[in-house]
Order: sequence, then structure tokens, then C-alpha cells
Amino acid sequence: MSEHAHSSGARVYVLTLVALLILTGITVGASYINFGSASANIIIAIAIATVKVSLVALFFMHLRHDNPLNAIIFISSLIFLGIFLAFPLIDIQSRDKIIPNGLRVREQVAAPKQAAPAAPAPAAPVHH
Amino acid sequence: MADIVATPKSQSHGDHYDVDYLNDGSLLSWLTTVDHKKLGVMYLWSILFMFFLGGVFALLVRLELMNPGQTIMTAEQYNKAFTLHGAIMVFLVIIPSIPAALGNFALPLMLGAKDVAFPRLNLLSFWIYVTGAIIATVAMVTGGVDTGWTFYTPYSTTTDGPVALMTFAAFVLGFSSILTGVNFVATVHKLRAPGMGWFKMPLFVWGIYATAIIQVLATPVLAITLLLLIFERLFGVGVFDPKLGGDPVLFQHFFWFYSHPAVYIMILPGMAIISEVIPTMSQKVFFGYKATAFSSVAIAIVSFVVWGHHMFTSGQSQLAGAIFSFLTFLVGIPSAIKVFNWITTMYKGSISLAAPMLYALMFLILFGIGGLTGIFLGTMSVDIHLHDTYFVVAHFHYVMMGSTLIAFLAGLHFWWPKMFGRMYNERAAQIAAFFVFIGFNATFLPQFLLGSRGMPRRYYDYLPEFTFLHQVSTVGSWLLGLGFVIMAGYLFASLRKKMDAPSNPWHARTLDWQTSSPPITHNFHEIPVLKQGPYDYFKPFEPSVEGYHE
Amino acid sequence: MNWLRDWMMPLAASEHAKKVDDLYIFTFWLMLAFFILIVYLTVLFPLKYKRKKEGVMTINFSHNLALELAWSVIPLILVIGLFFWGFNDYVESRVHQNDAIEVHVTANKWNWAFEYPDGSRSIKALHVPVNKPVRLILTSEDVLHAFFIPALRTKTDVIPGRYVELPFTATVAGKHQVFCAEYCGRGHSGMFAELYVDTPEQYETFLKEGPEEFKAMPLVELGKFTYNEAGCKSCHTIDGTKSEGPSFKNLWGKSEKLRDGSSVTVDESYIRESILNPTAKVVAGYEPVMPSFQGLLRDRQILGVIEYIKSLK
Amino acid sequence: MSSESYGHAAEHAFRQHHFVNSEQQFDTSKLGMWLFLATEILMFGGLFVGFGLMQANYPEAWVAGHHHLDRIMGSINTVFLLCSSFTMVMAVHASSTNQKSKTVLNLLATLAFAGGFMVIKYFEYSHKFHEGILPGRYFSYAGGGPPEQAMFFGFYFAMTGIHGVHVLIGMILIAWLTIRAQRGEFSSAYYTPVDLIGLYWHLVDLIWIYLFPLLYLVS
Ligand code: HEA
Ligand code: HEA
Ligand code: HEC
Ligand code: CUA
Ligand SMILES: [Cu+2]
Repeated sequence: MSEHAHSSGARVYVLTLVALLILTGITVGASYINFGSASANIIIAIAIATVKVSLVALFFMHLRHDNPLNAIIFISSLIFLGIFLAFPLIDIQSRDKIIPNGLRVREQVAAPKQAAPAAPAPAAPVHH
Repeated sequence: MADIVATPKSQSHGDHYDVDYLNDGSLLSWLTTVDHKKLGVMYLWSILFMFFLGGVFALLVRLELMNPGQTIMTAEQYNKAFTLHGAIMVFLVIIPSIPAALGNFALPLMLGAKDVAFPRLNLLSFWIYVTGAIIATVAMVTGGVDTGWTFYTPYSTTTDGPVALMTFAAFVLGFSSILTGVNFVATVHKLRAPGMGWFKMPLFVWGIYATAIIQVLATPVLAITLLLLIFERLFGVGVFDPKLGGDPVLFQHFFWFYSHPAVYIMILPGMAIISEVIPTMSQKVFFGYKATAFSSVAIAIVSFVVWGHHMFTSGQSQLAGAIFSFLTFLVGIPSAIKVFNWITTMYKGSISLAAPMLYALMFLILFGIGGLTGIFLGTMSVDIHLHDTYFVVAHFHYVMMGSTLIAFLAGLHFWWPKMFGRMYNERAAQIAAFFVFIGFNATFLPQFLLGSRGMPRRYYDYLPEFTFLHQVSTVGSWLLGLGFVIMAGYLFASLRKKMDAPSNPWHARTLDWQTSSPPITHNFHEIPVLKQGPYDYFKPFEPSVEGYHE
Repeated sequence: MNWLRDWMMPLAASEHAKKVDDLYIFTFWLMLAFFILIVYLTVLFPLKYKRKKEGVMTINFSHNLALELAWSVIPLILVIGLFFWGFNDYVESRVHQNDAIEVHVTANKWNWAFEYPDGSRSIKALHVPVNKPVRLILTSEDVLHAFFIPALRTKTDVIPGRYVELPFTATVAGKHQVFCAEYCGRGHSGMFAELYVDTPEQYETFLKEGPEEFKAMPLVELGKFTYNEAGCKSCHTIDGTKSEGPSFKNLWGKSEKLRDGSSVTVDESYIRESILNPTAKVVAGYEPVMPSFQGLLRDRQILGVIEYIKSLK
Repeated sequence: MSSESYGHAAEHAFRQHHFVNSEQQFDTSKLGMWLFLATEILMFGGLFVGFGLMQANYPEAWVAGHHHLDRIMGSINTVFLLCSSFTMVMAVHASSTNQKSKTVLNLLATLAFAGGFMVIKYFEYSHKFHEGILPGRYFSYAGGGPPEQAMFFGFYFAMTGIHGVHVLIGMILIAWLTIRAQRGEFSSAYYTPVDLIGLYWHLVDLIWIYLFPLLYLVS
């Protein structure tokens, strides 16, 4: 149909595959190592996955040479996914914090069923 | 694409090349047709039928609210009635109404294309729509659903009834909407007539294009939300159920991530029709074309970041609420640009007050009310009071019924001659329009007052002090119904006479009017080459299709 | 503009409510101005430029930067103003004093139960002292509900598994309506409560012995009141039809078959037990879903219910 | 690109009447496919969002849950899918350069890798069913741990299940491609179906690339 299908030859594909396999090895290896905190490990795993995804998209899916419109579609779907993640995250992370002494939404702390003292010290937010 | 070669008349499609599409092929062949015009017409009839059904539920709801206490049904029946009313109107009527029915019909014609990009996909999406409608009907007759159209958890995961089935119906309908969106984006990008740059496109196309973007990007999230809900009911996974450690507010985030952009899936095509009707009926160049085109896209994008305004009281954080409130207001700006551009377009025009224009003017007023009351709701402290009261009910009927459906009616009357080749009775149309306008306002204007005075929504019973306003509203709904009965009467009547519509009754300049009424199967004898912008009413008409005559 | 406020809004029973009204009325005028402008032009242009002759050419008026900027920038400034105003009032309304009286509110289908700092409780009637900051701590036992007090212009969703707080200071003594504003099923439209804003003395007596009205009422009437307000109504009818629970009509003196096969005569002590410990004796053909009203009904109310049931012959 | 260069027989056989030339048709189909992929991304994305937010709430349950998953099997499956992606792109390449037998071979290899993936998934699933590791209220694992594991496995089964359905659909499509390729229906002038299904297949791979570390490698 057009040149782009021919331009990345078999060699590029093989190299891409090798890179992907190596990265997979690294991810699995990294999962045995403790990088200090759980989130550090997750971030590393996600970062490697993102590199892999970019490789697949650029070379296997030809985005590198394709009509930029297709890349725009791909990227905007990721951006909107980011929006979708970001706002609920903002909500959940800040449910307790914005106004000092404000509406405090406590997670399931044992409710004082019996008489509550008139002014309890604001309970620290309990996040599991 | 300078190298486009016109297909000679004699090639491939010889025999049925000149037949108008309505009479091309047997009745049965309609069921498997890939012709965008036939699909548009089939969508139209299905949607009108569903609108009738949703309208019947609406009238029942209003009748129950005629008096406090039980009037004609029990609380359970009432809850099912408004749920089905809302769900039908949203998923089966208003979301497909303009894009799938009128858009399918008019979009390729306006682009000078022979069909949409993926005709078979178009057929598939129609049948998916029908399947969804059938599943929804099954859910209705096997007990009905009482969750409200919003399906909030944990009520929806614990109540009885075929909730999973109803949810599945909405899920299926979502796919129909997605496929339509995919099809339209590709069509607009790839099938424009030679000479039609982006800024030579009719504004209807811009509006549908912006809508299609939302359909593609937002609807999948509805699909997964509903799937999770079904999962939750079947397996008790607990993502949204606090008893199992889940978060019901998260469900609301999921739901509104789709359903707020969905309200712009509803209004953008409506605005798109108005952007077509006003310059045509005023014979005036569109004022602020580019601003209007961009504002459609701006609304589409901003619509993704305001969903939290439905959740100010739901227990989301204040920070999130503040961000959402602020962004909500920003949507007002592109809307303002549109409203004032429409109005200015009429300035020093040559204005005809035929039915499509009457509905367009009605739209301006009703969208004014609907949109401006949205501003009250976007204001945090005020919304805390108004949330889940009849103020909200009134707001969204002004924008959905009063704006989108009125725009749909404008479009229906506008393209009716093109679709069916017949003119309807103009006098009867004006009478119907009168009843619709009076009836609509009588129904929903009192609801603002009800709401601000504290009447909560989804109430089957109410305090005596609200009786009078509710009664006005109920009587209004009958006037509204009367308007629709008259409309059904003269539209059906027009179908029974012989074809008499000229190819261009409104003296429009877009390509859809430069083919016969009704159009031939392949839309145009030759591929049109654009000679003039869509609204160049300040200079003599130069048809883009060879051999065109009115 | 008080007439407008009175026409559109319910009585304002707190400072915050007055602020909300101010903003509402201000927005109303502002939006009305835009609306009048729109209507004026939408009616004027079609009349003035009505088509007189077919096929005329019109002017080429397609841009005007000044106009377009005007109608983008002016609304923008206005809405930013509205945002800050609304946000500010909202934040203020949710900040609470540390000396607030804390009342725990538990919602279930379709009832509101309140528990006061001293451990006393009430159902469907919330008593607070006037001009004292109050903090409600709300949770739900089943689905979402919303606590909506129109007179205070405030509401919040009540969420199962979480505690939500709603601070307010009521300034107008008297009785105000409370609605459930989040759809919760069959009884949603009857899930009311009354907010009694008491003078300090009234509040004291309320805490001691229940509301004064109770003492003044004859027993049967108090029983009827309790039946209607404490939630019995949502499960028991008085016309003989079966609902969630047995009807109260002709109940008195009847011999009830129980689940375990035995039977019992409906008398004072059985009714009292049914209210305080409903699962002890479950009537045949019903599920044991009735909640206990232990601590929720004052003694005189139980006596009233008994008298009331007696009267339903 | 001028339409003349496509003046051969293939041009007429595959071009639908509403397209001007086959290049337009090819580009349009591809655009349509990318739009469809965008919807897939957002659909799966919803699951990822829910998964991530709940992980933040119940990290212990997530860690406990992932101990029931076999890293080795997950890794093998990752390798399978990556290889299948590679053979798929080779098939696209071969079909676009008129190499019929290479096309067929690569498609078959893709099918084989995909089959291997499903077989391993089958073993993983049946092992879990056996242990009572089921989603939600059916979770009846005897070995204890935080109760929210039931939710973790709700996600696990939803995500891998929907992904598995995609793999199955992909396999059916690839089988269909293989038959058509064997019949010699594809050539440098027309290989759109191979290209589009290829894109779909890569997306299935992309999703797994994220699923694998998120499900199997939390620690
Ligand atoms: C077609 C559908 C549609 C449209 C177009 C809109 C448009 C808008 N909506 Fe509406 N809305 C709904 C459908 C729609 N809505 C539905 C269905 C619900 C309820 C769902 C449910 O709970 O069941 C809802 C609920 C809803 C809420 C939640 C209320 C609540 O539950 O508490 C809010 C809050 O912010 C809101 C705001 C807005 C705003 C700011 C706009 C704006 O887009 C409006 C912009 C337009 C204008 C502003 C008018 C034109 C501009 C001018 C004339 C210039 C002058 C303007 C200014 C100075 C600002 N809407
Ligand atoms: C597109 C959307 C749409 C439309 C058009 C309507 C139209 C109407 N709606 Fe509704 N409505 C909703 C969407 C819509 N609604 C939603 C989403 C809800 C919320 C549900 C929820 O809370 O979950 C709601 C809720 C809702 C309520 C609140 C219920 C409650 O909270 O308790 C009420 C009450 O008055 C109401 C009334 C009406 C009325 C009188 C009409 C009228 O305008 C109807 C007029 C139509 C007719 C009378 C039909 C007549 C037709 C014919 C006679 C045939 C014509 C045939 C041809 C032309 C071929 N609607
Ligand atoms: C949630 C529903 C519900 C509510 C609210 C409720 N009940 Fe009941 N009630 C039942 C059911 C079900 C039964 C029958 C099963 C049983 O005996 O426990 C019952 C039984 C009874 C009985 C015994 C009836 C008989 O036929 O023997 C009495 C007396 C009674 N309720 C009084 C009350 C009073 C007084 C109230 C309010 C203060 C009340 N109930 C509120 C559900 C309810
Ligand atoms: Cu409780 Cu509605
Ligand atoms: Cu919204």
C-alpha cells in the first residue's frame, strides 16, 4: 500500500523482540529485589512495562512511520485514561485534608456508639 | 486529494443508479441494507417509538404526582416508572437520536460522500441498538428495575429485579454508540468531498465530529462500569460495596466519567442542528464560524473534567469538589460563544419562520434557561441545597427535552422533505410547536420553584405544600403530549401524499440539498467538488454538484 | 428583595442559609439579565428581519473580534466570581467549632435514628438547641441516604461504612423538615425526620424526659404519633392488609401463631416484648426483620402504642 | 500517491464503492481500527483504575493475593505473547511483500503461541478453582489471609478473563486470516485484514504487558 509497511524490515522486528524479552527478564528479576517500599517496586515495574509498550506501539504497530493521526488517537486515549485515574485519586487522597477541622470523613473507625465526649480530638485519618 | 476521478455513470451500479433510495429494493432488503440513509430512517422510527414509550412513562409519573399520597400507583411501581422513563429516554432515545438518526442520514450527504466510512459497521451498530432495546424490554416486562437511571451502588447491587439484565442492555447500547462514533470520526476525516477543507465543513459536521470523539473516548468506561456492576451482583466482588470493603463513591466517579460527557453527547448534536438551521433559515453567513467550530471541540474536551459536579454532596473531598466546580463553569464559556453567535447570525438576515426555525428559536430560549440554571448548580454552596431536588430535574429537562429534543425536532422538520420527499402541513406544524412550547414550560418551569423550596426528586409522595405546583406541572405534561399527538398526525399524513418536496426547499447551500429529494441510492451522480463555503449567502449560489437545479 | 427570597426559598433558619440565599438571588438576577438579553434578541431579530422577498442576498457579517471577546470574557469573569463566592460559603459551612454538640445519626431503610451526647436517643426527630453549633456524625446501615434540611440549606449523603460529618448552627427556633434526598427504594419518599430547634430549656427537658408534647398527649394519640413517626408505619398497616409485618388491625387479644409452632395471646407484655426484643417471638409467615426499639422509644410511647393497638378494633 | 498505481485487478476486487481509491480505503480502515483500539484502552483502563485505587486501600490483601499467582507461569505467558506479537508483525510484513507461505507460517506460529498462552491460563484457572480461589462471595480458600483477597481475585478474574476473551477472539480472527492467506487472497495490493488484526493482536499484548507486573509481581 505505502512504503511504511516495508521500511521497518524483519531486522528491526527481531531487535524489538529481543529488547522486549530482555526487559521482561529485568522486570521479573526486579520483582525479587526490594527497592525500599512497595510503591517503589510498583513504579519500577510500571516504568519498564511502559518502555515495553512503547516499543510494541512504535515498531510492531508501526506508529513510528504511520499517519500521525493514529498516534494522536493512541496518545489521547492514554491521556483521557490519565484523567480518569487522576481525579478519583485526588478525591481519595484528599478526603481528609483540605480544610483543617473540616468535614472529616473517617474510614471505618470504631464509632463511639455510646456517649461521645463533647469535643473529641479530631481522630487521625485512618488509611489502610 | 487532487487526483479524484469521478466514477462514470455507467460503471458498476448501472441499473439502480437513478432510483431514489426509499424505493430502491424490497421492504425486506431494508433489514440488511448498508445504505446510511435507510439506516438513518430505521433509527428514526425506532427512536420515535422509544420516545413514545418513554413519554408514556413520563405521563404516568406526572399523573402519580398529581396529588400527594397514592394516586394511580404504588411506591414500587412509581420507582420503576421513573427509572424506566429515565433509562429509556437517555440510552434509547436521546443519545442515539441526533447522531444515529439524523446524523446517519445527513452527514455523508453533507460531506458529499456516498456513504459513511464503514457501512457494514453501521448496519451492525443498528442491530446492536435493536438488540439492546429488546434486552431492555425483556428487563421491563420481567419485573422492571427500580434503581434510577444512575444505578447507584449499593442500592443497585442489593435490590431485587433484573438489574443485571437492564445494565446489560445499557452495556449493549453503549457499543452501538461506540461504533457509530468510530464510524463518524473516520468518515469526517477521510470522506470529505474534494475542496472541502476542515473550515469548509458545515457546522453540523463539526458538532457530530465532536460528539463522536466523546462517544469513542467515554462510552467504553460506561461499558466497564456496567460490567463491574454486573460482576458485583453476580459474584459479590465488593469494589463498590462498603460491606465488602469497597467504595460507593468510586462507583459514582465511574458512572459520571461517562455520564457527564454523555450529556454533551446529547447537546452537541443539538447545537449542531441549530448551527445549520439558523443560517439557512436566515439566509445569512454564519457569524463566528471558526469560534463555533472550535467551541464544539472545546466543550467535548472540557466535558471530561467536570463530572464531579454531580457529587458535591456525595462525600468526595472538598478539593476535588472545588476543582470540579471551577471546571464546570468553564463549560459555560464555549456555550456562551455559541449562543451569541447564533443570535448574531440572525442579525440583518432574511428570516423565514417556518417550523424548523420556530424550533430553533425555541431552542435558544429553552437552552438559555437550561444552561443558565446549570450555573446555579455548578456553584458549590447553592448546589448543596439544590442537589437531588426538582431544581435539578427541571434543569436537565430544559437541556435534554427543551434543548436537545427540540433541536431534534428542528432537524426532523428541516430534513423531513429530504428524507421522505414530502412537505408536511406548515400550519399544523406551527400549532403543534405552540403546544409543545407552552406545555413544556408549564411542565418544567414550576419544578424550579419546587426544587428551590426543597422538594426532593424521586419522590412518589410529597408534602401538601407542594401540591399546586405539581398540579400545574402535570397539566403541562398533557399539553405537551397534545403537541406531540398533533405532530404525529401531520407527519404521518404527509407520508401518505405523493412526493412533492423540491430538492432544496430552504434554499440551503450545503451539499445535502444539492441532490434530489429523496436522494438517489448513491447520493450524487458525480462526486461533488466544493465551489462555495457552506453559508456564503452573501453571494450568488454556485452549486457544487453538476446539473443541480432546485 | 425579601419577597423574592420568600417566594423561592423556604424559611432560612441559619446564617449559612441566608448566605446561600444571597448568592442564589444574586445569581438569579445575573442569569435573568442574560436570559432577558437572549429572549429580547431572539424575538426582535426574527420580527425585524422577517423575510419579505425570496432570493435576496444578505450582508457578509462574519467576524467581529470586539464582540466575540466581549461575550467570552465577560461571562468568564462573572463565573470565576461566582465560583469563589460559592466555594467560600461552602467551606465556611463545613468548618465547625470544637465545642459543637455531637449527635450521631444512623440511617437505615427508611428511618433516621439519633443518639445524643448523653446517650439518650430519638427516632425521626432531631432535637438541637438554638444558636449552638451542632455536629452531626452520620452513617448508614444499608444503602446511600442523604440528610437534607432545606431550612438550613444543607445536605450530605449518608454512606454505609463511613462516617460523614455535617456541622450547622440553627438560629431560628421551631420545627423544620428533614428529607432523605438520596434515592433509597420504596420508602424513600417517606423517610422524613423533624428537626426541632429548641430553646435551651426545651432542650434540657427533651434530654431528660423526651419532648414536652409527649406528656401533653393522651396515650392513644401518642401511640398513633409514635406509629406514624417512629417507623412502624413502614412495616405495619392499620387497615388489615399484610405488609412487611402483620397489620395492627384487630391484633389486640388475638392468638398469634408463632414460627416455632406455639402460639401466644397478644397482650401488653407481648407487645412490649415485640417492640423491645422482636426476635424473641416471631410470628409465623414473617421474617424476623423488625429492628429492636430498645432505647429508642420512651416508656410512655410504648404504653401509647399498646393503647393505640387496642383502639384498632 | 496517485491512484493510477493501483490500477490492477486487486484494486477493483476489494474497493468498496464509496471510496475513491484503495489507499483511501486502507487509511480509513486503519483509522477506524485505531479508534477502536482507543476504546479498548479506555475500557481496560477502567479496570486498571479500579484495581489501582483498591490496591491503595488494601495493600496487604493485594500482596497476599499475588502470592497465589505463579510468577513462572506468568513469565512464560508473557514470553508467549511477546513472541506471538513478533510472529504477527512478521506475518503482516510477509503478506505485504507477497510472501504467501511465510505469511501462513507466521500466522500459524502466532496461533500456536496464543494457544500456549490459553493452555497455561487454563491450568492456572483450574488450579485456583480447585483451591477455592474464586471471585467475591465464592472465595473459599482455606489458607486464610485478609478478607479483601476476595476482591483482589474479583479483579484478577475480571481482568484476565476479559483479556482471555480477547485472546480467544484474536485466535478466531487469526485462524480466519490463515485460511484466507492460504487461499492467496492477500498481496502487496491488499493485506488490510492482516494489518488490522495485527494491530488488534498487538493491543492484546500491550494490555498483558501491564497486567503481568500488576497482578503477578506486586510485592
Ligand atoms: C443535554 C444535557 C445537559 C447539558 C447540556 C447540561 C449542561 C450543564 N449542566 Fe447539567 N445536567 C444534565 C444534563 C445536562 N446538563 C443532567 C441529565 C443532569 C442530572 C443527572 C441526574 O442526576 O440524573 C445534570 C445535572 C447537573 C449538575 C448536578 C446537579 C446536582 O445533581 O446537584 C450540575 C452541577 O454543576 C450541572 C451543571 C451544568 C452546567 C454548568 C452546564 C453547562 O454546560 C451549561 C452551559 C450553558 C450556558 C451557561 C448558557 C449559555 C450561556 C450564556 C447565555 C452566556 C452567559 C453565561 C454566563 C454568565 C455563565 N448539571
Ligand atoms: C431525553 C430525556 C428526557 C425526556 C425527553 C423527558 C421527558 C419528560 N420527563 Fe423526564 N426524566 C429524564 C429524562 C427525560 N425526560 C431523566 C433522565 C430522569 C431522571 C430519572 C431518574 O431519576 O432516574 C427524568 C425524570 C423525570 C421526572 C422526575 C421523577 C422523579 O424524580 O420522581 C419527571 C417528573 O415530572 C419527568 C417528567 C417528564 C415529562 C413530563 C416529560 C415530557 O417531556 C414527555 C413528553 C412526551 C410525551 C408526552 C410522549 C408523547 C408522544 C406521542 C403522543 C407520540 C408522538 C409520536 C411521533 C412523533 C411519531 N421526568
Ligand atoms: C422493618 C420492619 C418493621 C418495623 C419498622 C416495625 N416492625 Fe413490628 N414487626 C415486623 C415484622 C416482620 C413482624 C413479624 C415478625 C415478628 O414477630 O418479629 C413484626 C411484629 C410486630 C408485633 C407483633 C405482631 C403480631 O402479629 O404478633 C408488634 C406488636 C410490632 N411488630 C410492633 C411494632 C411497633 C410498635 C413498631 C414501631 C415502633 C414496629 N413494630 C416497627 C416488622 C417491623
Ligand atoms: Cu433514604 Cu432516600
Ligand atoms: Cu454533568
